[in-house]
Amino acid sequence: MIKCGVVIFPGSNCDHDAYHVSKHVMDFETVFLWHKDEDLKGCDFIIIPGGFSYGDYLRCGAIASFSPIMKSIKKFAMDGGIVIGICNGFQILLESSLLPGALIKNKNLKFICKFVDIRVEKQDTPFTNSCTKKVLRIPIAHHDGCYYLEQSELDELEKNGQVLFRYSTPDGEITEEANPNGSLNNIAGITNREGNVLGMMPHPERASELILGSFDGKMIFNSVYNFLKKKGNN
Amino acid sequence: MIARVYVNFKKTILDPQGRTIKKTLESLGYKDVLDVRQGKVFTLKFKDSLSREQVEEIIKKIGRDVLSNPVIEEFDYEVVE
Amino acid sequence: MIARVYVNFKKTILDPQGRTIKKTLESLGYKDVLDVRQGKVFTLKFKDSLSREQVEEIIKKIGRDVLSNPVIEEFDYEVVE
Amino acid sequence: MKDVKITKEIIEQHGLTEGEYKRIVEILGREPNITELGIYSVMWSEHCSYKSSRIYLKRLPTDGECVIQGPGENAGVVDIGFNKAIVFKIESHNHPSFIEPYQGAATGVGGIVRDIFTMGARPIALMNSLRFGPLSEKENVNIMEGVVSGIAGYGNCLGIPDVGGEVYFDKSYSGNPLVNAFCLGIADKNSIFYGKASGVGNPVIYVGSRTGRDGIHGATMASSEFDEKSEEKRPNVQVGDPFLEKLLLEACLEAFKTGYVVGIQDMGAAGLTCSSCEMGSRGDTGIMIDLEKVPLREEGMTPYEIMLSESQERMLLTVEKGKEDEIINIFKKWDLEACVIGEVTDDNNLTVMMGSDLVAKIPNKSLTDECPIYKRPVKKPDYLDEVSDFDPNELPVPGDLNRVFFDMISSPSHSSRRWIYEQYDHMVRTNTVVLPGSDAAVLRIKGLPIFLAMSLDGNGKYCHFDPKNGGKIAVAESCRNIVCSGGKPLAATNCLNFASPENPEVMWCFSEVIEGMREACEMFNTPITGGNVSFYNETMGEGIFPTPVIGMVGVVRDRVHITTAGFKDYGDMVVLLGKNRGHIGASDYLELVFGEKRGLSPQIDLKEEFNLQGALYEMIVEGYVKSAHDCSEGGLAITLAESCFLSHLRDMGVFIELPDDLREDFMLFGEDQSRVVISIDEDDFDRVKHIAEKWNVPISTIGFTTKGKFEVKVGNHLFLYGNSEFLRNIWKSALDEYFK
Ligand SMILES: Nc1ncnc2c1ncn2[C@@H]1O[C@H](COP(=O)(O)OP(=O)(O)O)[C@@H](O)[C@H]1O
Ligand SMILES: [Mg+2]
Repeated sequence: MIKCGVVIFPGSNCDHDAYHVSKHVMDFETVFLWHKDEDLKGCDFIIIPGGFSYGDYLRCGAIASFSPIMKSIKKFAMDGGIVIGICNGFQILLESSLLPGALIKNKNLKFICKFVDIRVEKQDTPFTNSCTKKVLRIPIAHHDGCYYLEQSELDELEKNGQVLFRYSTPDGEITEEANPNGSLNNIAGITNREGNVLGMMPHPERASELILGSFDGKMIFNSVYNFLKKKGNN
Repeated sequence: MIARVYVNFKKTILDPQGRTIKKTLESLGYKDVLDVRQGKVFTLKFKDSLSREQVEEIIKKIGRDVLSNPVIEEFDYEVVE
Repeated sequence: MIARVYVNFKKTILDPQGRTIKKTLESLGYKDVLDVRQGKVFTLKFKDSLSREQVEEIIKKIGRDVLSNPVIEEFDYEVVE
Repeated sequence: MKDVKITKEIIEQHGLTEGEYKRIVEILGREPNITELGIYSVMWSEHCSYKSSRIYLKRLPTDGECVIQGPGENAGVVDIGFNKAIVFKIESHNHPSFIEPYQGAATGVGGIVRDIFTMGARPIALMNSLRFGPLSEKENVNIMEGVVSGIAGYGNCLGIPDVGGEVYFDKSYSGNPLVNAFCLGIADKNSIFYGKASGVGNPVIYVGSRTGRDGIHGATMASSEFDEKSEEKRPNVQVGDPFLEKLLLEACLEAFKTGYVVGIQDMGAAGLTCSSCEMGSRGDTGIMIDLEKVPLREEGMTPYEIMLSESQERMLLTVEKGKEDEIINIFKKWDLEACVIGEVTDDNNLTVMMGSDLVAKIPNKSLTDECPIYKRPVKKPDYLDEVSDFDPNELPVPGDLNRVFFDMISSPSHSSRRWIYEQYDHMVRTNTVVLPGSDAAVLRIKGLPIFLAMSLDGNGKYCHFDPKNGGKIAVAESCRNIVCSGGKPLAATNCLNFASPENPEVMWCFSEVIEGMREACEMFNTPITGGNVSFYNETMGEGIFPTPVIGMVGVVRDRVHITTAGFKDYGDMVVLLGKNRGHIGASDYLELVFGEKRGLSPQIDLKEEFNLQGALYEMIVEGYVKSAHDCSEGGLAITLAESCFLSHLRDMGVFIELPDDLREDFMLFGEDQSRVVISIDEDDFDRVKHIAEKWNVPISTIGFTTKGKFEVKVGNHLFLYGNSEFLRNIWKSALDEYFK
């Protein structure tokens, strides 16, 4: 059985949502991981959930990146462990340098909560191998989601195929109007170079049950399941 | 001892808040303001027993490691009193 | 001409960000930092043709009316160059 | 400070009357000192004591089978079966939001959320009801922008979805914005906590933010009108720390699980004073606290300041003796400060020490239950005698009704509220099944088969032009919104926003509104479990419309009952339930086209409304209703438009033919009550008709949904027409234009 760990920082608020999907929708063995601990409890897969860790004070995700649990997660990631950072979790991964770049304020300077469409850029990854659709409908809910990286590094990121999701129209077109927050190249989610760490602004855990209007997000968790199963982890 | 640490976006980064304020000023008739950038200022109070050098040393560390994000920001400081 | 306007919470007003940063520094071992307050700094660029007095006059107005919220904040400025 | 002499001026500054002061001296058997005077002044302020409203509030029905806790506690508690209870309440933060829109609204959310988790419930939903002056004035735009981002800033950080609300614009709210925040939580029925101090000798624990000089006299401020001097009151604004509140929330819920918490109350208005005397009073005990033990943010604070501070994010707990360390450790785990500051006593006093000095000793109940109560003079306002003189038939019919319609859907009053609710995280906790935009929000409760529906409603203009009828409509409409969503109304909370109670005309309206609410609540069997009164909403003698806001909660029994306002498929039959009367008095149409606020508001017949809701509910349960949306402001035209715009199909349209037995503009924009537009499969019409007839509800087929065009005829004439997608885009983004 696959074991998933959901990290709780002070101010995390999508922790229960991630736990719910992992445990009740995906049927993974699921545990919470406390930020002050270093023990990852033998998890195969870590979710850093959304929310406002430390109130988003200083910079989103900054203070959380200093926590004991992040030390262990860094090590886990270096060893090829699967990590997903969602929204604030993405910000934490950036502040921890597990992923390149930064997220700054949305171009309209407001919090935005709504469903958006994101295009899947690559199918052969631990996070997208079971995406049966090219464009996923998943909500965003953030104030600081505008992805930024210096041009040369951005080119590198693109060249390496590290961009996994882009804001698009429902038909998969990449347009300015489809970009809710001003992210460079419409970037909604990226992986590290090795491809085992994903950071994304949209919330797949909010779109994993039909009753919530979309279950496209579940394809991402399904992909992780397939990947880990093939790896022989169960 | 009291010191201030200033954190600003790097010049190459578009500063959406600064731009919005610039626009507001313009619409209010302040046409002589050519550019606005918004940054953060941290006012830090240190133990009095520290020397100026010690304070600067600490600031250099926390300025880089904690108070700014080198991917997008740069920092600067001054010891005030 | 370039000027900086500093906007901070009034002394008596709670500064939750500053408080949280202070705690973080403490937990990272920076025990010599006794207090942190977080504010904003605006860097304004003015038309070169303006005199220093003119710049100060503008700043005094926009500092109060636009850049700060007098109910909870106070501002301060310096002409840099 | 201790030696401050109590003069006439000081008594007056504290908002106490001569008579009230005399009473204090009587109760104490001596002159109060300044700290005691301060304590009395806040507890006897209108805001805390409800001294002008109590006698009227008693008239509201508060009992019902489902009610576990009615008014009097931090929030009402209602049984929803399955061993679960919901805890909810609404509260105003009007005055602070005018002074500092962002922080005022933010701390309003913070306060109501504390009221909910104090009771042992996990907050799962927020809603907000807002009133602003017209957006044609920049100041109102700024206030609205600040208020909305303040609500967003606080609620989003806490991770409680803000799932709905309402907003109105009117001149009477210029300088008097209303910000009412609603919160609902869920708890195990058997572990509800109360604000009671019991068990003599039990320690009293202070938790949360340190006490600073913020908001001293906030409660007395909320009880006086604004004048030029309010500028001076400004330094007392409180800044909220939603992060700290989130920690408090999690820590308190964890502490409750130990079973050692005896009583708990948050420190809201009147801070430490209010929480300590109310807990003692409810528990029939006393509380002794030592101010030297209270964590302070500033140096040199006096007992007066500490007792009256309204610093946010603080709680007071009483716990079992000997278990204090276990509780304190839980708070420490969440990086919170907690310490013992006193204990429960048996003398029914609030005793305040500063180290070994006694600084105040006051009988508890004299601050709470036994505060002064007033029966203020009432007088029916003169203008009400003239409202019915209005003959709408004298108004000319506008040449271009399509233009009127277009202006309406692009006006702040009738355009989409998307600009507001997109700033709120309305999906966090993954329970929001019906997102904002429809008549009521619907939430699932993980693990239970039932769903919760909730809605906020209240039309101040209707109340202004007929207070009693307006009170009825507020309740009826909120119930109707629940039924349109597939639920059965269960219970309600209310926030009563009025001008000065010292004005007899205001008090008369207050009394009438309550009477209307009472009748309606009885008709729909929806007890009121709590709420809030906000008086003195006036600036320079100009008062707001009498504005009750009802927060209604209902239960949807089955997933398949969930119904939304948007049309579902092209070619469905559009059916109107209820009768068109063409009532145009006090309508938005009248105001928009003729610039007039006049006439009696639309009358409601509660029995007729009851039947309508009964019929609609039965149709929904039988599975015939594909969409349902009620008629409210803007009339049929707006209802039909919204059902198109809210469809998941962007080019959803309608072809409608209305009878010409009424003047066309009255038919299209009249605001008659007790009407709902539903869409059904044509094949179901006979069965739907049968149900309507059984309930004695008028029913008529008015058209069909179509693809691409919005078309409404009255008689043979096509009055409203346009490309649906185009209209929808106008409607969707009209509000944004004001904030660019
Ligand atoms: N202040 C607000 N915050 C969040 N949602 C709001 C607000 N105002 C209105 N809404 C949402 O917009 C929709 C339309 O509101 P309204 O016209 O008041 O509905 P109704 O007339 O059915 O009561 C509702 O879903 C409501 O919840
Ligand atoms: Mg409605």
